[in-house]
Amino acid sequence: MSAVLFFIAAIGAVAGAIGVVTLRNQFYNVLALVCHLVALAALFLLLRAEFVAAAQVIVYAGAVMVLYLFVVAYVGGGEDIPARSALRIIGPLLALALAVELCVALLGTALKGISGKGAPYVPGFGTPEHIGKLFLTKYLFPFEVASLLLLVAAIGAIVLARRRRGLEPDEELERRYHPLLPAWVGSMAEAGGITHSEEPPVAPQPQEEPIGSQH
Amino acid sequence: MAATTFGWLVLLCPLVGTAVIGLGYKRLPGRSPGWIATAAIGLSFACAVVMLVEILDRGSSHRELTSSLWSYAVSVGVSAKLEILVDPLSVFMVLVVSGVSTLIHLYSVSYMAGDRGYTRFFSYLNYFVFSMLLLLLAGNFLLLIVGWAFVGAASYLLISFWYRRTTATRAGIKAFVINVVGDVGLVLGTFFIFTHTGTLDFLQTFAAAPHVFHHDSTDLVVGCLLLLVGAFAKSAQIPLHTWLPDAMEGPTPVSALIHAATMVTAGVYLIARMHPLFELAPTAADVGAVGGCLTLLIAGTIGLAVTDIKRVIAYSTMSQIGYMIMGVSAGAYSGALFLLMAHAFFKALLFMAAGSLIAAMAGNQSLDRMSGFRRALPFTFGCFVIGGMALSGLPPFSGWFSKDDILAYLNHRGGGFEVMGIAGYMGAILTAIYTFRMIFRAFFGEPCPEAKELEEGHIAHAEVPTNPQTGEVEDTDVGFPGPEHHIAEREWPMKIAMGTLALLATVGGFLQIPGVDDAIRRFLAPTFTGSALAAAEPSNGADWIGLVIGAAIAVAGVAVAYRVWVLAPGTAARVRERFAPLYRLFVNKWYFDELIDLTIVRPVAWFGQVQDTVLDRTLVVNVITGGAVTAVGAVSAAVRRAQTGFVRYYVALMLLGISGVLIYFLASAS
Amino acid sequence: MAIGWYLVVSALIFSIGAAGVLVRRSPLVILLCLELMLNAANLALVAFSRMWGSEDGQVFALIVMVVAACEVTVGLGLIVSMYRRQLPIDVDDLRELQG
Amino acid sequence: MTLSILIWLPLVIALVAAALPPELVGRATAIASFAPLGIAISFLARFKIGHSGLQFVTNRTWISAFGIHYKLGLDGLNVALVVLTTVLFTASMVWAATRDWERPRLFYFFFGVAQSAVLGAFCAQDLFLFVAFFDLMLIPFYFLIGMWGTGDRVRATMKLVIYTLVGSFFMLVAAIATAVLASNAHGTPITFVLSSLQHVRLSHTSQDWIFLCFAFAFMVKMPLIPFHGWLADGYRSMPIPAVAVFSGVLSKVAAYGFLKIVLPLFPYASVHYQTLVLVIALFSILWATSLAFTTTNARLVVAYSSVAQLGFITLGIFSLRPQGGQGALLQMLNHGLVTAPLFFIVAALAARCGGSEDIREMGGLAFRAPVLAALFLIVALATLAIPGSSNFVGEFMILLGVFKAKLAIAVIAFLGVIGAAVYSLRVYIRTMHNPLGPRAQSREISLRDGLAIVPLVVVILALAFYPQFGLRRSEPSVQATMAPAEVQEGLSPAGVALVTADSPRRVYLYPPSGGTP
Repeated sequence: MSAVLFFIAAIGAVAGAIGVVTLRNQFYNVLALVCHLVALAALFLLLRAEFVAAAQVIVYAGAVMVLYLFVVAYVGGGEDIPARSALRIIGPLLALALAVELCVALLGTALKGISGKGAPYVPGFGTPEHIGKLFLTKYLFPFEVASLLLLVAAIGAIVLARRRRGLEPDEELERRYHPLLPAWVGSMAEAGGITHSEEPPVAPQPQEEPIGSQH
Repeated sequence: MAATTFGWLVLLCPLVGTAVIGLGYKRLPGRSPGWIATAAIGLSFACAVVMLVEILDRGSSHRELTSSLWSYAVSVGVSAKLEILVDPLSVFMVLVVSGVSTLIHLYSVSYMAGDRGYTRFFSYLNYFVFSMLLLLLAGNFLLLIVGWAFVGAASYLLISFWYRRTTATRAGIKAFVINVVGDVGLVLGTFFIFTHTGTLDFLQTFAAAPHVFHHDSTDLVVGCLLLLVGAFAKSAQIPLHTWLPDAMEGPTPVSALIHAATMVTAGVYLIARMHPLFELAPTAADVGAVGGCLTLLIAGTIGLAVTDIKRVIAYSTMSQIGYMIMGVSAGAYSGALFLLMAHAFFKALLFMAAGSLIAAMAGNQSLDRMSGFRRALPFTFGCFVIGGMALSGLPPFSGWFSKDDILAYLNHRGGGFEVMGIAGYMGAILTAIYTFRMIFRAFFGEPCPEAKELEEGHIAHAEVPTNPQTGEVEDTDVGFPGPEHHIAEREWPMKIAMGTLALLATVGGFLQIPGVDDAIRRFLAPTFTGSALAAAEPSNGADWIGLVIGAAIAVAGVAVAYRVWVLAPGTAARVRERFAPLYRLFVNKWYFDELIDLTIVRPVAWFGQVQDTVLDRTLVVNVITGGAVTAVGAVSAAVRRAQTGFVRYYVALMLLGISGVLIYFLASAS
Repeated sequence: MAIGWYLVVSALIFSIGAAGVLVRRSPLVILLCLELMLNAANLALVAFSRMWGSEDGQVFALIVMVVAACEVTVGLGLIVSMYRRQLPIDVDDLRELQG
Repeated sequence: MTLSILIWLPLVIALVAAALPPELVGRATAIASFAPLGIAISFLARFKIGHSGLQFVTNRTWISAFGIHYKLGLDGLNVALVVLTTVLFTASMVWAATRDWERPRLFYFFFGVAQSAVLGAFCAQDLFLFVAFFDLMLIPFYFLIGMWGTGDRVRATMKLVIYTLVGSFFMLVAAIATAVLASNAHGTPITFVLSSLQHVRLSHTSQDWIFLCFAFAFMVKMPLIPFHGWLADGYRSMPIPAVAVFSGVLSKVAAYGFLKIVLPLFPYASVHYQTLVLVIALFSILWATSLAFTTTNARLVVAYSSVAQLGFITLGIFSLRPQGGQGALLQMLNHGLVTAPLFFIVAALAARCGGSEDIREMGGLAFRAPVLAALFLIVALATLAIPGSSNFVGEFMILLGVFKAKLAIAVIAFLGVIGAAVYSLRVYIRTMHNPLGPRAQSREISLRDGLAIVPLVVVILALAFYPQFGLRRSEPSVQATMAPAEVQEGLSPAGVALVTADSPRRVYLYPPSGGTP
């Protein structure tokens, strides 16, 4: 039974992951990820990690993914054209090599624990009660740090995303710096005593329309 | 108070004088710096006299006194205190130096008036006297070297006193560098001696020397030869003499004080002071004597040819010091020191008179331009003649008694030293000839325009002041001999100074007349007790024979000069043509300057150029360092190019790395 | 099921995520792929936690989730602000950090 | 009052001053910089003479796993150098404070860092701590050249960075190797404390290569001649107060390192490579001297004269004789006191010649500037080590030491003494004397220059009267630091107290020739 469940969940998770990577439409990407997360939660349950599974579904699949969807909607979930560079071929190959290597390592290992089903089940393992105790005793400090981190991230996101004048190109700033210094001043190239024969690379000019709103 | 206390006071007076004049340069009005300086040196002389009295009060075996103030450098086996040694030799020298210095200061009060650097001049001059006295009173090698270098520095400062003249600055640096060569010789010589005796103190060194050195042991000879390098550089002996003629760029009182009466005789003092060492190393002493002998002859021949009056006197100084060095190296200590004293008197006098003459010529020093000043400058003429007669060794002047004392000793000592004695007599005739050549050319004959003008009551002044050496127009702002000229006839301080010296040059010789009295030898005896050479004095009879020969030679020299320059004025030109190569050799100063230029100055300069441009700038700075910088720059540029800015590219690299590491572990595990 | 299989699944998901980071150009999708990789790590952590019978690994996984949430927040904030500044939302065009 | 206060005070001052308005920073820092000076002098006053051991020790464990201690202390070797450091930094601060600088807060901050680092390097009694401070003190100078320099400053910074970093790298390797090999060889726990390392001797081969690493680092820093490629550009570009302390103090850290670390720790290698180092030092003296009288840039003349002086100092140290060591220490003090005012004077001269430091454009400046001329003269004479200056006593002791060790090298080194006279006077004459230069204007020294230069000249004069001041504190320490090498060389039996001033030791070049009494 658990084997069947495992395979179903594992196939779901892998399929979701492949969906994230391959689908062109960004909405579909996010949805694929949701699938993946739910399947993963099932795997967690199989591993008797109830609380983690619950957190996964509620926080991740629920809250975080909604955030993604909002942003995709805001920015415009345009078609993502894959890169035309050599990485398009090399990338999957590298990933494949990595996967093969990892599998070889895992399957070929002589570690006994891996081929077993794990430690004997203790009632209450992975329940919110146990995890909560751990967080408030042994892992109190990481817990607090994590909360602080969340706070910082939240504030950071607000600061980054808020609407303000400074976000538009600052003309006065441009005027102040650009006529004075060539673009490469202060770079390592100058320090190395290498003078540019050609024009220095120009910072990308703001385009007429952002790519994100093309469709 | 003890004699040493006055020894310290002797040093203190000029030092305070220097400080007062130097610090008060803005506030001291008119001639007051000159008077302060003169007073300081006069006080110093007074202290020296007290010191003499004190030391004479003591028994003749207790006349070597030392005193130290504080540790100068005492550490790890080196022990040098701030220490003075008061003994008859140093007292004698201090008396001569401070006495003559006082008179020259007095002379300068008037002579230098009107110069923009009046205050500076006296500050330097006092500093020089302090240094010279320090040199004389030093009780150990380190302080001796200090005094030795300080007089060199003072000499440099005063030679390039008129510092806008490039001739003066060039002469200054030349003098300084050659003197540094001498200092180095002195220091190295000290090392050779110190490593054996383990002490820097004079008296301890002399006490230890016979025990640690063999007779004529290599180290001692080398050490003494190096001391001789110091002595030769300071006393302008061949081959380290080329700076002295150039040093005549300095003001005339400086030439009188430093480059005639005092500093240049320091070499003689050094050898006398070190006589216990030199007597242990006769080879070195012989080298010194030969050097002195060569110098007195060569300098004499050059003196015959050059026409700059101050340079003639300068060569004569070299020649006279050659006598002293020869004498003191051979063991005629009292004779050499006697000549040193007499020479200080008459040579200072000659320079002062020459200064007066040059002032009357509006700064021109060439004998070719001078003539007939006899009536225009009667006092100067008188002084010059007295000085000249003393220099030539005419009886009964001081030069006669003293020089012939040395020569008699040499002839008496024998063992090859007679040759030097004969050379000395040859030098004596040269001396008489060039001395009276100066007198006859400058004071006799038809008066030149300047002399005529002076007879009418005006001192000649140049329309546009020029440097007599190069003809360059002087920078009249500062750093040139002031616009006013002062002659002895019109300035009483100059008259007093010259008069006193003329008197001393005349009667100074009576201090030591063979068979009559023996003041100098007796006074110096405590310093030279235990010296075998000092004891071997010739008999009075031999002395008198020498004196008679000397007088005859001097008279002959004067007669020759009279014949050549007064009776038959064309003779000089005829002789010049007849012996043209010899004349060229003499007038070019035996090509010593050219030789040094060719062997040392040019190669060093050439190497410096090559090194600067080719080796250092090209090879080290550009190729090696620049190469390193370029290489680092190139590598950093390559690394920089790897930073494409593509995020995905970095990820790929990372993955590649992870895969690589994994493969490595897998491979090594299987 | 043996723990090893969970780990294999984790390895596969990780590799897929890595491949996604390599080929996709939209920063948004790249963030999604990063999530995949983090989740793969989480799966491995939980599996090991099961293997040892210790809940420490689960705690670790939870902390990773927190970090992932933070990362998403900041990352999305950046994307929004890029959009506001009318910058191209394409990692290939955003390469001002080149040497 | 501990040494830590002295060391960190400059940094604290710089940080506090950075909070002030920019126009006040300079003056505040300059005034506050008298505090470290006062503290250093109080240490000097309380220093007990006649002891070779450490005084005022601070000893805390810093990184216990590697046996690294935060250990500070004063002994005869560094006490005078610490005072010199504070004196020169104060003078430089005073000089700088009377001028305007861009970004003054940062400027004075870097000076504070530099001073703290130099003081730390001098006081450190732990090898690792020394290396840390040694590297730290270079960092501010990269910025001081790079941000406030003149001319081709980027390239100059680059050269300085490359040279010193390579040197530092070798030193770091050598320092770690010293501690590790020492603990391996004797099975003791690893430690970097110098006094502990002194008791363990490394094998001859390890000593050899570690010695070379240290020597390379120190020789680059000084610099000695084949390693001086950064010098010309670096010194020419540095702002004047920076170059004054760089040449006055930082180069001394390297020489001090030889004396404090290399000789006691690697006596075998010191003796083994003695001739090599002596020859390098000699070569530097001659090469730098020759360059100094060829170059026409006044600042470079001073720079090359520093190289020659450091050559002399190295000669003294590697004579491996106490006389040489004493002379070297005294000369470090003297040279620092001389070179800083020289750079200030060069700046003053350049200000009178339209900003050019080329001596061909100078000349005749003494005219309306007798005080400046007199100050320059005193300093120039001290530079050429005229007998009567304290510099001469230093040089005398150095050459005496070398004379006892290697006669021929001492004799050749005297050429450097003669050369010093030539280049010092050449610069003096070409600037102060001779006809007035084309763009030269003779002006008397300004008060702000005088504030920095005059006190230093007064110190030079005072030392000239009493050079013993620089010798008396260091004697036991120098003997102690030279002792291992001397034992190695077989000059003195191990453990026997060495010469004291009362019992001059006679070292015979040849067997004593005279009949001994």
